[in-house]
Amino acid sequence: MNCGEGIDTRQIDELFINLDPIQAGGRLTTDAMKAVLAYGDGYSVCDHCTKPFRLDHISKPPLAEFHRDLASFLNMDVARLVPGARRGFQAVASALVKPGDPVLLTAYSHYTEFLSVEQSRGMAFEIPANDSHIITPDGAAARIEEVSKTTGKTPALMFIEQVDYQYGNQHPVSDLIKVAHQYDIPVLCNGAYTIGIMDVNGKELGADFLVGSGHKSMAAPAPSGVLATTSEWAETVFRTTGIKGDLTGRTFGVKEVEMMGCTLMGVTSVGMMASFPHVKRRVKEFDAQVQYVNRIVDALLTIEGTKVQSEYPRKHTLTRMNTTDSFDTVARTHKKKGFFLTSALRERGIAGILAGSTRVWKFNSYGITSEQADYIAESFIEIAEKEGLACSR
Amino acid sequence: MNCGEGIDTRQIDELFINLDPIQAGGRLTTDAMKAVLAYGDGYSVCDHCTKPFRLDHISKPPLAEFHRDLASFLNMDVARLVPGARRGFQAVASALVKPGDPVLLTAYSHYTEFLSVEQSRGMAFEIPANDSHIITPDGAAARIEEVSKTTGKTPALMFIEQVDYQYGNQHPVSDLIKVAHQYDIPVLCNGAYTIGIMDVNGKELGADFLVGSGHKSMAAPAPSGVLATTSEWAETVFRTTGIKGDLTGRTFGVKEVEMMGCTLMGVTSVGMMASFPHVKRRVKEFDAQVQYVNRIVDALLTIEGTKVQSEYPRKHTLTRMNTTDSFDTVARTHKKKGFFLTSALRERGIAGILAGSTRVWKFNSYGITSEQADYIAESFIEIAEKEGLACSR
Amino acid sequence: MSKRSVDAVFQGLYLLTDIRGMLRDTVPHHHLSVEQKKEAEKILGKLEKQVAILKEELLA
Amino acid sequence: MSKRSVDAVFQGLYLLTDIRGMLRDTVPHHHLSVEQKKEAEKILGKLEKQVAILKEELLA
Repeated sequence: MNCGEGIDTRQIDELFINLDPIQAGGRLTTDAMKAVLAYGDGYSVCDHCTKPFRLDHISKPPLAEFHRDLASFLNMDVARLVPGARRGFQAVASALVKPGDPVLLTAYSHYTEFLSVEQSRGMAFEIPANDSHIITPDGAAARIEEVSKTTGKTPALMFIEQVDYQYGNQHPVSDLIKVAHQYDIPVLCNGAYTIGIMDVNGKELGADFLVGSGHKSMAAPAPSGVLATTSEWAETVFRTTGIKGDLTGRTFGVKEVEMMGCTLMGVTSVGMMASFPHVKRRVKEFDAQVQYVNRIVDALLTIEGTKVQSEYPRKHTLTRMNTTDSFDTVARTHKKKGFFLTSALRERGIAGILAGSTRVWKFNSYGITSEQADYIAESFIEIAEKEGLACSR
Repeated sequence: MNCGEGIDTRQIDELFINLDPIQAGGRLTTDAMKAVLAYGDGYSVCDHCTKPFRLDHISKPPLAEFHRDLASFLNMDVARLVPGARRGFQAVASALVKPGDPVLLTAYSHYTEFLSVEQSRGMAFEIPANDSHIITPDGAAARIEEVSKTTGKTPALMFIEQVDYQYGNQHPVSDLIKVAHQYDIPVLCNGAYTIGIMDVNGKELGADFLVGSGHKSMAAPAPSGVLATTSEWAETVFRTTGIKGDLTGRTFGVKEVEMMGCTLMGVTSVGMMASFPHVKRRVKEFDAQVQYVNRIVDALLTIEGTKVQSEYPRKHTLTRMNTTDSFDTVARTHKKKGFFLTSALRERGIAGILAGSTRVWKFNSYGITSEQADYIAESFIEIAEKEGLACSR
Repeated sequence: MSKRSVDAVFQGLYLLTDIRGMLRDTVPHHHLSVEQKKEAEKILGKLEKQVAILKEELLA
Repeated sequence: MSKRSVDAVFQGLYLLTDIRGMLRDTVPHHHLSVEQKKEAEKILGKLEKQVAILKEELLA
């Protein structure tokens, strides 16, 4: 069934339990689906845009209120919508990093954080992880000292992931920020995997900038996201335009330079906004989600040879497994080769793990029910047993 | 009827002929509406993303093909999707403009073009318009000479609007580009009001960069747009990342720096793509749209005191009227004041003109039928006659 | 204008979206609980009404 | 899983979207031509079928 020429209707989330690492938290709520169909047209939120003509001042639909609520939800002073977390990184790097400036990232920083540094012509330095795949305050302090010495400059900015995309591990953000602040380094906390899923308190963390992703963790369409900051830094990153038409004398009001003016003028902002009441509730229920993922991991660990590479017990639903000594031993002789596992899962109505993976793979169980958790756990064991792997349950 | 807490269902385009200057070309096709509801979830186009993991390589949904088709539709070598035309300006300015570089814009350049220059820390210089509100090659040549002399540098980039947002006038882009190229200045042609509405041929224009807006003129959700360029300039503006994790040795494949990696990972790209076959057809039918707008303007001009400020006969549907000496004379004594006109139009099922306008106002009749054109024309005259204005029909 | 038919279209779209949400909540087997069945019945009943309105408004 | 009910939901959404498109094409008065009425009748007929499928699948 097509929706437009050559475009197949997407039914993944109607037919399967979807464990895709990046999709789980971006699945729309039904309210967002309704909003998306009502506000699909370009510039659909601009019907009642009046002076001073900026997205975050529109009161119908209630975008102004939504902006204020977002800031307060994150316990930050000011928030803006951005076309994806990456555009939040870009705005902050563009405002703070000058060519040649050293910038700190971590061993688990996302590629888009690196790109924002590259675009600002900064120099990237990683803070290493420890053996448990955690970024530590000591590691950060040592790297700050070293980088400051070798470059002769204090880093202009430090990026840290609250939960990283590789292991789904929780890093000690608040302590890392304390270290950075001792050297007067502003910190951007990347909450792409936390904001909208877990309770995130910017002031408590001490973050100068908090960035979240609408399509990754806030049940919103792509591209969408949020950049929140303190009153202190808002003056820099949300500075309004000062440029002037040299002949016409035109100036451009309160448009913000790093935002490129208005950001999400339609379906994306309304989708985020429609999901927001649900998002506010669901962050309070994250503990249950953590229980469910641990139930799945525990089941996987009963399969001989299986390891969990993420911190364990799990504190987040994004999880990295290593089944080189279990499922991959089957793949070596199976007629479907590495595809046997994802194919067997699919037959059981479970999708979202990279097709063909049997060694190191990730899944994200965010948003499932207790029954679905049991079903997934049982399915993995069933597949393992069917293929003759020893299970210790 | 709400779609989410406190968000009213938007029904403007189901209930009214919508003449909103920025919305007319961004109204979705029914195919796009279907695509939007099927692909609303965050990262919905990433189900089948495989190596090298980049949006324009995804073949299901057919984004790779769509990228190629877009480039060929515009007769350019390479095209990328961007979150709005403004993000295309930003990418080009970021790649080409160094701090302190002079950049040429026009007296009618959009604020987002100025913001892109400001963000790159360039210096903005406007090319003046002539008395007919047209940017001329002579004006451009004179300004290039002057700016080069006073700044001691050849401008790094020139922005020109194919059709501007203030008057909806068509500017002699091809001749303007010839002038710029004589000075080796690359040119970005802003097609926000043309690409998706009129036939635009990049090579024929000689443009180095062509930028279009999905939500303004390509029947797509916001934020969306296209940045197309030549093979020559693609190496600069679509250069792939060279940054490296200094400890982990990580590199980031073929991700493009100025694109910040992938751009439109869901509803926005699929919406654009679903509308695209219709867009390809509708650009061939622009003449009819020009006839309709002229029918409306002609009717307005029969109302004594009414002037059209855009070039006339109209060559584009975006039109600027001056009714200071007609409708505004009514407003002075009307109990609804300046709101009488938009209110009378609304009673007749016509919306989209800035509420309260009776002096200088814009409308965009793009997308109407012949019958609707007659109805709009008749409505204006009817309102004028009802308020006692002399009409010469 | 027929505001009534426009409302019916949106109501219809929203009701089908509620059913869609229910199917999503119950993947992969779509076994509805007694309560969910009741809810689905209510929604589909309302949907039939919207279709009836559309017939009335558009085909008269 | 009930692929049939999922398909019916999407078909239903698409059919209502076709009606929505028709309403947009005919603003502000929504006077449908004879042909458009015929088309609307066909669409609404198909929509009724999808609703029937959903009842069959979900309420059984």
